[in-house]
Amino acid sequence: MAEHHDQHGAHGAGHDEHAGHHPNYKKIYFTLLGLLVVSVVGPVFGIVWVTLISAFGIALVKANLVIQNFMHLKWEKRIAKWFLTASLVLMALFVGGVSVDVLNHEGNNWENIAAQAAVERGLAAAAGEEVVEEEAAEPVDVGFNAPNMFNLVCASCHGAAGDGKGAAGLALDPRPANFTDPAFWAERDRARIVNVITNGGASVGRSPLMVGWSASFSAEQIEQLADYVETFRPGA
Amino acid sequence: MIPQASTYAASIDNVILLIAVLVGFWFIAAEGMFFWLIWRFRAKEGVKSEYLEGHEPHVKKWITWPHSLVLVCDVFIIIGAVQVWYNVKQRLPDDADATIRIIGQQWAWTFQHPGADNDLDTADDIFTVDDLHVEVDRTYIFQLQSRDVLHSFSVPVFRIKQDAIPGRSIMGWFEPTQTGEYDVQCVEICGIGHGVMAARIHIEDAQQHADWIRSASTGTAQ
Amino acid sequence: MAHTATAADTHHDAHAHEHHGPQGILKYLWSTDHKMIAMQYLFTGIAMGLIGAYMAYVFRMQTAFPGVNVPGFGQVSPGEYNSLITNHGTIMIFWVAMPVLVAAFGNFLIPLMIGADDMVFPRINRLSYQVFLLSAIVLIVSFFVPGGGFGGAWTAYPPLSAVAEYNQTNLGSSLWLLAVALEFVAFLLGGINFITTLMNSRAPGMRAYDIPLVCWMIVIASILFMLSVGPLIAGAVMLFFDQTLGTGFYDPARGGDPVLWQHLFWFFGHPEVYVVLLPAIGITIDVIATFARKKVFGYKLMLYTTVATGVLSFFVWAHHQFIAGIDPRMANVFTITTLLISVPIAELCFVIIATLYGGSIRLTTPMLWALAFMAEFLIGGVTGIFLGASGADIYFHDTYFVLAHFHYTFFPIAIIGTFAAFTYWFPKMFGRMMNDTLGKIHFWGTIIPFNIIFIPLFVLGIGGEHRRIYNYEHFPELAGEGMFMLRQIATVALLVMLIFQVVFFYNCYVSWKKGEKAGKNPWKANTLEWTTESPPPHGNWPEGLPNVYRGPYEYGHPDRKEDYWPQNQPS
Amino acid sequence: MAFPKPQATLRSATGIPTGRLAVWWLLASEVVIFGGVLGSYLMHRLGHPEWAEAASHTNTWIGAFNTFVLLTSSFTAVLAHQAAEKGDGKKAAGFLVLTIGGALTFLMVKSYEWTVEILEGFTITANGFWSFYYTAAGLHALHVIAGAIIMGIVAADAYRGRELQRVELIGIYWHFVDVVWIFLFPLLYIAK
Repeated sequence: MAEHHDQHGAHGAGHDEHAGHHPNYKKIYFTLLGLLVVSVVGPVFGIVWVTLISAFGIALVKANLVIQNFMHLKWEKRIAKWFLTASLVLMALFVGGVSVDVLNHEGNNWENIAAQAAVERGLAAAAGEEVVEEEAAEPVDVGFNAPNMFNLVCASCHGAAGDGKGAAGLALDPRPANFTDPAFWAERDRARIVNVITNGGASVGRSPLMVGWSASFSAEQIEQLADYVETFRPGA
Repeated sequence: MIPQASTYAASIDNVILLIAVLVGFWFIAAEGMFFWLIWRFRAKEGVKSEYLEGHEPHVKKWITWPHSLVLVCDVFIIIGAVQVWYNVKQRLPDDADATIRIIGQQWAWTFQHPGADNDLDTADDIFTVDDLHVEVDRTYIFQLQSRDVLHSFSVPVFRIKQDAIPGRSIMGWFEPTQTGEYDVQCVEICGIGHGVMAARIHIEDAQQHADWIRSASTGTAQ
Repeated sequence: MAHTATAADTHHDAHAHEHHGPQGILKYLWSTDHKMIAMQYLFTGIAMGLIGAYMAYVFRMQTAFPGVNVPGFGQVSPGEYNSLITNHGTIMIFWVAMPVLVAAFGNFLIPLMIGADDMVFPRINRLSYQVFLLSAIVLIVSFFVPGGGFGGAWTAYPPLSAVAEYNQTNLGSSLWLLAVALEFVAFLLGGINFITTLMNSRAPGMRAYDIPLVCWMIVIASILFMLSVGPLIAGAVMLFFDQTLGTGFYDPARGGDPVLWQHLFWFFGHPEVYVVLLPAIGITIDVIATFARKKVFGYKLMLYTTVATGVLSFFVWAHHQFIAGIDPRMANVFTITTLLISVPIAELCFVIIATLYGGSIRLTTPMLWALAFMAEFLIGGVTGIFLGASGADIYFHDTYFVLAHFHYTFFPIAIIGTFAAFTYWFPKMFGRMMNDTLGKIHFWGTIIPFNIIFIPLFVLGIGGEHRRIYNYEHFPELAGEGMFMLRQIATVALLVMLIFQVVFFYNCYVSWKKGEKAGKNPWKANTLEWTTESPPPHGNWPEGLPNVYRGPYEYGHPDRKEDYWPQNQPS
Repeated sequence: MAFPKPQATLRSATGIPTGRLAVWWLLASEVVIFGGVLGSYLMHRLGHPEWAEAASHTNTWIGAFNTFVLLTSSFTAVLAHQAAEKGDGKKAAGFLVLTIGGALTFLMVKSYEWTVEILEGFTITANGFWSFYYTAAGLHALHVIAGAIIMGIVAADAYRGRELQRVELIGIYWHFVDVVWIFLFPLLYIAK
């Protein structure tokens, strides 16, 4: 059996070739502690570039000391260095490719309104200013008005006349509710209308296509919508 | 193919055609060679296969030459694709006639038209759901936004398509070249109602468009 | 050197079952033999494949005949439709293509082909399968929780996937994500095993260029997987926190960014294509070399090209996001890298085609599958150019054209490649030959319907029809008569293809029971797995592990009377 | 009864022992996992100057003390490796137990720190910075816990003079956990 007997076990070939190269671990340990002190003290000066060097420059030095001496990468075969380097290079590639979209808040023909607003809000709060509830997070403020909102959002399925004959609703099964139908009102009360607008059709065993709107509208606004829906009630 | 209804639809179709010709050539050449070799070198009694490393220069050229030619074809495709891309996505026309805002939400499109004064975000803006009205031969810039999840605004006859991302405002442009009424689709899956998130685009001539603005402003539209 | 296990492991000792260990089915579940683990992966993969095929059947019926009461399922609601397409994609990629091509054949072939008695870490190997099995169970459970299975497409773009109010599958989406994450862990464990085994445990005399290409390909695929999946695991943790704890990593209103997930996903997602493609190409080239009795045309060329493909595959990810909201300037960079990757891929195809030159081609069933892989994959390859070129992608993005392109790459990879490998190595796995006639019936019964399914979908895509839409009635132009007909043709072809799979399972059963005894080397092939018994016993070569004297593809050597020359023959 | 190692495990065509090769690959995959979290954090942090305010609520002294603890445990881990190389399993086990002590100290300090922060209202949902803070540090803490458990198993074996090569392997892993913290410390604590 032609096995590579010399190359296994605790003291295999991989070790033998760097036997005798062991660094003075104690010295490296105390160097690391010294560097730690420097990195903690660095920000005391309050100068940005000193902090950057003392924090990240020293982190690199420390990591390098640990990797080379404690992990013995200095004496490892080249192949291990290659694939560890490859993984780091890939991360640099990833950050490089993604930062154009994620780090920046505006670019060619686009801007990240929500992020810009979040930055402004946050900086204002940090400066101790009154936090103004920004409307910018909402893409457009068309003002709330129950009939308008019904026409904007609900009418595509329920129809502007509330008859369940909106363009998108024509092909749905089950059909969108017809608010002009007396049978519809026979078994429903206001609490149920509010509940369905808030939590969606699935919450009462009806079509899940009717989603809950609690994320978009306040309870007060949903009440107004329910009021508007009740205006379709025959004889109302 | 479906009709070309925007100024850049033809250029996008031309890139597709360019690619079709180039890769079609390679496809036919490769498949032809492939089946010919299978037929030519089918097992015959008493004939032993040839012993070829594939690294000899006189045979290796059968790989290296096609391979260089593929690279040349790639260069043509890159040039064609990037030109069109620049025109459609990267630049915005300086002299746009109007700006509209398109807002996606589960599962409807809201279109904010500039209205009679042709300025967005004024009191006479016209909001419609699932019906976009534009005038033929005018250049439009659109601002694409989303209220909840990702949507994608696609007008197949224009060949335009752009995702809407919540929190962002993404700009694009188009210029319709023929009147008619066409499909607008959401093409990024956006939940249960993705399949019903359809809208219509109405491309009107100047007279019809003015009529529509007038009727919509007085509240009789839709 | 003391071969000692930890106390916790001695319970499940490989030899213990001979005396007091687990009996019956547990004997198979607790085995550490690489061949047994390969079988576990293979059969789990096939079972999941049947589930995925069933899903395809249900939603294709719905698209072709909207509102029909699908036999075996019933009415398909829009939510169910989304859930079916999502899980069909997820299952076919993560629970069929990867376990079968990478894990099953990697486990079966790597030790046998490099002359080792097992994987280097048999117990980690077993753990890998068990985690994988757990992930499959979690995924299946996710279909049946309240609210149903996750329906946000296999790409799971937030905020749809992150917020329960939007996707309405609160539990389903969390379980889906958990299953995918567990599956990644399983393949990380398996991948480390494959890579280390190939790097360290080759038979004496086997140089880097004596390793069969399929082993190289599986290992390069594992390396790609390991180096690309990390960001997605990190992203999945963040998405999971968004779903369960309510953090805002992907919520724009709270400083997060949905586009980040797209990058995290596709940074993995594109190399993932090559993770499953490379093993299939490796299988194809090995099968073609054997049945063309031909040395691979340019072994080193092929190997370097594969490495180049692997490296380039990390530079192209954003071509999936051209119109998904990335900065348009970046699209130019990614168009260039994407079209550049066509060069090495074209070269791989040229090498396979050139290998046929001067051969003595025998059209056995495995050879038919391997040739079909090449012929069909070319279609998938050339249609990819349309999508990689940014200008053309504006139109084709998210249409049926993408879907057809994607299936013209993945079907050859996951199905045709698997059948090529399965029929080729069946004699080694079970010790008996498969029935060639039944094999050919099954071959034609799969290949012809396959083309009839997906060529109409190309046409639909060119016509502007978009995927993931459960009912076209809302789109007057796109729901035209011709379009409907094309969808129906595709669905009928799918039914025909599914019916023909019965032939395959029948053939497997009959051949396994009554097939002709295979002997050690029925195909007269060179690689090491054909030098031991069929099926190989535990330890693979009871009489001692082989030594290697030459490369794996020495067919038709002029100095020899026979046209093959096994790797382990001294001269 | 011992688990019989296959001969495959004992071969070493690369010259790197199999176990160590596997650990290097494991670390390569860990680098990309942490790279994904830290890369995402870095991009958000640079794009959101307002997070500096949130970051100023972290306690640099606790972070520095934990860095000190991890550096020290790395030191004892490498001493354990040195002892194992000399074949002294008992001494190696002793150093490993010290390393586990370091891990436990780290975790106790961490849980104290988190308790204080959560009580002050800085939960994982408080804002983007805190989400990343808990996710990155939590992922790291998971690695500390896993490392401590495996180290216990390795130490028990080493004490009986078995599987001494594993002392080096767990050591390499432990140094990696240390290196991750060396970067987390300035990213989460110092940069304000």
